Amino acid sequence: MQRNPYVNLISLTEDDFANGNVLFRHDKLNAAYAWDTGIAIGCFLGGLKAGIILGSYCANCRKTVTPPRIFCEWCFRPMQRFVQLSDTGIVNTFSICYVTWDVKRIREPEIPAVIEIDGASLGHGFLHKIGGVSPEEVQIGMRVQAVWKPPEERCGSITDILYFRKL
Amino acid sequence: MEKEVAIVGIGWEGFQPTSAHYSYKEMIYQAAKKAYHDANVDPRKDIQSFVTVAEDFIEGTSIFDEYTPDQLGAALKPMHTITGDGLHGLITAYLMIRSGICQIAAVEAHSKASNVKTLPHITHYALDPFLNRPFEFHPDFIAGLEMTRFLHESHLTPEDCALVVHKNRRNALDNPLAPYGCDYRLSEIQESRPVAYPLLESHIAQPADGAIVIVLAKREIAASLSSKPVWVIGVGWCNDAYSLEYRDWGDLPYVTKAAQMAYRQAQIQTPSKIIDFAEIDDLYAYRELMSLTALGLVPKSDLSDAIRSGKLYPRGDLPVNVSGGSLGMGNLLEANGCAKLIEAVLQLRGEAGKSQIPNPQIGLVQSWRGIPTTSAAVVILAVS
Amino acid sequence: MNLRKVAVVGAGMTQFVRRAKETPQEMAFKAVRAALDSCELTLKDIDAVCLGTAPDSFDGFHMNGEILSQAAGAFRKPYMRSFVGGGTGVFVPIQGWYHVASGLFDVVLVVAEEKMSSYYPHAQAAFLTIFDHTIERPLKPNLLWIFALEMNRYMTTYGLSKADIARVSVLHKRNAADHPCALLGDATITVEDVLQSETLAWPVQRLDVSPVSDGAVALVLAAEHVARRITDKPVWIEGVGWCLDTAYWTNRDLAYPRYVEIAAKMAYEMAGIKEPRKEIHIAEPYDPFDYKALHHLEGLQLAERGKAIELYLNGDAERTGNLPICPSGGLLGVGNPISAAGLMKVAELFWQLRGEAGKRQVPGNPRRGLAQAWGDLMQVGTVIILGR
Amino acid sequence: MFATFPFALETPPQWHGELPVTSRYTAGIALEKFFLALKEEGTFLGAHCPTCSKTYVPLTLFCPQCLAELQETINVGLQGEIYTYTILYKNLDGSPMETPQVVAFIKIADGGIIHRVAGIAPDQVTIGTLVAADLKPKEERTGSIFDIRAFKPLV
Repeated sequence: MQRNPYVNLISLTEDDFANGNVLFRHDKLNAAYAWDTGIAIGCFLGGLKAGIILGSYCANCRKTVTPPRIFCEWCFRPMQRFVQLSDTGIVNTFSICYVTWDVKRIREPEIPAVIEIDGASLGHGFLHKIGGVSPEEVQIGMRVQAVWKPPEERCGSITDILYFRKL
Repeated sequence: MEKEVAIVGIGWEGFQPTSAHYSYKEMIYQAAKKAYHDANVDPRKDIQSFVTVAEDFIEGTSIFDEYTPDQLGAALKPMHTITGDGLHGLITAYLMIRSGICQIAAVEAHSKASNVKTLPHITHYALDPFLNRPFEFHPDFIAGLEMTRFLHESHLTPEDCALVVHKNRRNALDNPLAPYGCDYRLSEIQESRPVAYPLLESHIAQPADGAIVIVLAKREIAASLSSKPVWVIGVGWCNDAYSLEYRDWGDLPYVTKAAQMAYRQAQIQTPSKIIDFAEIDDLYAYRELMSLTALGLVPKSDLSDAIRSGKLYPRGDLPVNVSGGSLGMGNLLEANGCAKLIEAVLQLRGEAGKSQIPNPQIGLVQSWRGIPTTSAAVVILAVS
Repeated sequence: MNLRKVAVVGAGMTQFVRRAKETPQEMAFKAVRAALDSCELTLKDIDAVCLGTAPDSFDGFHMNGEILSQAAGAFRKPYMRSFVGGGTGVFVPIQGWYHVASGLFDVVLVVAEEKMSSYYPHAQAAFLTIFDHTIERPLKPNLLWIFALEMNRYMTTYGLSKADIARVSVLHKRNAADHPCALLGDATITVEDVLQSETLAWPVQRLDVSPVSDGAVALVLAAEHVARRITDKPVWIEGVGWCLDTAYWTNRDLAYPRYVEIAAKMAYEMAGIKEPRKEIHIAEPYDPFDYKALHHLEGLQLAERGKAIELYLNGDAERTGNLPICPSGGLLGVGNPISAAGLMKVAELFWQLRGEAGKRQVPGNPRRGLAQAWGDLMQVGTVIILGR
Repeated sequence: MFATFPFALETPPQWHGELPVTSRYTAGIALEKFFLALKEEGTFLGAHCPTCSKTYVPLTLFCPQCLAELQETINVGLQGEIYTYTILYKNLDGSPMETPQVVAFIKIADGGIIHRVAGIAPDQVTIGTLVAADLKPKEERTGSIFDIRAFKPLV
């Protein structure tokens, strides 16, 4: 090797910031959005407000998917129609999360899961949480059902479903 | 003249100030299916590589690349994102086809500008956090600085810039894609509010939503896909110093370099004689004049005459932004270059309707990524 | 396909550290300078620049590619930034490859940089916004969730144990002890250490995860006729492949990365490789989490589904084994400044294949190596094959 | 054909959200030195590239044109000329400014500083005017661009 290809950096500690050994500056991005929900996700949210879970059906692939879309990503044809699915399903996979996003411990662990929704084709579901059950009881393949907010509190959001409970 | 790669299909959705009926995915899907129909291809079978241009902070998503494939029919296919103008994306597809890695590629560019509520704040976050950001200036100050220096060096006046606004917004009336068409009186343009002297509000392209998809193919198959392939005969792109402190304020050396690269490839020695029409950057009206010089199309000393004589109007010797440009079609963010490219392709195919200029053979498209960048791209197109 | 031959002729990298004093620009400059010096070129010799950096939120700049252009040597040169999330680090040399292979350029700089410590107080916040803005973000998911969900599905499908998977972390962190740029090399770490580390999101524990870091890496690529003038040891880019799966990750089989398989097959076909397990001598699969290395080895067709762990259990994965895996120390050991970490793997192959990897050198004059990265919502595979 | 759902749903047209990015930037090797010199010595530092014969202000670790590491630091004083300027009427949030501000690029050696111009009526500002940085007193300086109050014409 003719030259050393590895270059050093100056490595700082938090103390360097606290003690003023380094010149630094904080800033915060002001980025606000109002994303158009469009046809498919608009209807999905409208369905949640009405207490139902929607999917969409591709006549070409003979497949029902959720969350719904107006076109099929596999055959690139328009989807045929929206379909009302059940609010039950099975746990495709899950985790037991003991920390917040910034790795602080939380007392009650959260149980995020991918829920395959009944009425959709095999393996099709969405991300949500499992609740009302002790973490040890949760298993892949477990049957679950949506626990909804009361109708008057629902606003057309994925959080109109509080969590999925064990059936 | 090289004829290695051709544009064989174009599709668009929009352009409008808002597009609330569609999500970004649905909007892009509309553009994609039209482009694939135009190119007579099935994205799932025929297209081997896909490119989207996008920036995270504009989309409001970190790693926006995640959400790019489905609406293009690109799931489980080679697809990547370029953080650049649509022309950078087009050039990427061109490079891939020339490399031999694929024969048909698709490029997508879009804008949901209406969904972004704090665009100046986001642009502000592209500035140096120690030297520039503490002032919290509206980013248009950079355009003001550039315009002042350019007018100083070129002996142009704000009225020359107002004439650009007049031309482009009037051109937009004949372009069904352009939402900002208007036959303004010059006085209306000049009486608009100052933003960053000498820059007025009327000199600035207003945001718009839209999506564009373009299909490119290798020479051997282009003719089988399209009866009117439009050849990409030259491409060039270039950056300059990024720091505001180190850049040239009165010239656009990066536009010049990008153009020279494209001219070299297209074997064009005197572009002003060869180019039949140009669709170029006009995010700020003065930039159209500045770019014309940087592109070697009009010498600095002739700019005022060019805009006043009618040379740059649709029936002039060098029609510029017949589409209405960004002033007429709207600022489509990363899709600006592709919006102009659509016009160029329609012109060369003879499908530009009321905007059609007679029998053009060679067109030039140029874009700039906007403030505060020094990033430009040039594409030269031809029909035979 | 009759493709133009492209070689890697130079490489340089910075240390990977927790918090660098240098700005992102200064870090990128240092890596580029080292890469140019390594092959005795100047910026005048460079025709174009390709840059990779992962989400703008880390460095904290809108249009981060533009910010970095000046430091990456792009002054009045053609310059583009490509972006495939975590897959970016291995994609940038692919981007460099098609720049040269197009015939438009002879010498191209490839640069990757990430300064994750600029995101303060915690870089993980950048990952909160990778999820769908309307139907996932309101659930407040964090990055650990998706890894944990995928890891659980993978473990359960194939009946793997946490103790076995921990072997990956142990080997990579031990390997990294020999890397002069490594952040978390540890020659003495054991499986017990991994299993006893804090549980973050079961089944993910702290030592299953690669560290957040700052760093930059650069390569110089050249067309054949130029490469032979620059060096007598060019390392050829024999194959490239990439593939992006659907964004609907909750509609997919998380136990197996189809997209990695498709990307790998694209690269193998280009390289003329029919039996990857025999023809690849070093593998640098992407390892931000320990199970990911296994997952990817299977997608890469270097192991049967569910069987990649055997490479670690029987010693094949060690530097002296039959298929050395992550001899660099990988992301788990060297560190994970997202895009720079991916490019570090390609730089490692360059050094290994030239016999210049020092204490990390794989014995037996390896002839061919593969590097792979992965990213987005468990969605993208990028693969490059280098050979001499 | 796509059929919409058979009964009317209240579909929210837009979903609101933010992209939270909070940053802590280090000034880095070059700018830290530049701002410390401004704070302590009350002067601007530039970096000289002997190959390109350029002196960059503010200080930089590398030459943007040739990418050489720059070792030679030059004290360039506090004076420069107005290379270009603008009168800014709009705040960052788009609202009109109460008092429009003169913002200029002050050329110093082969670089310069962007700052406010004071001590001159906006309509009197011209390109080429020689100006100098009006610094805060040393004890008030913190190593920031605001250690410069503004640039003022030389009398």
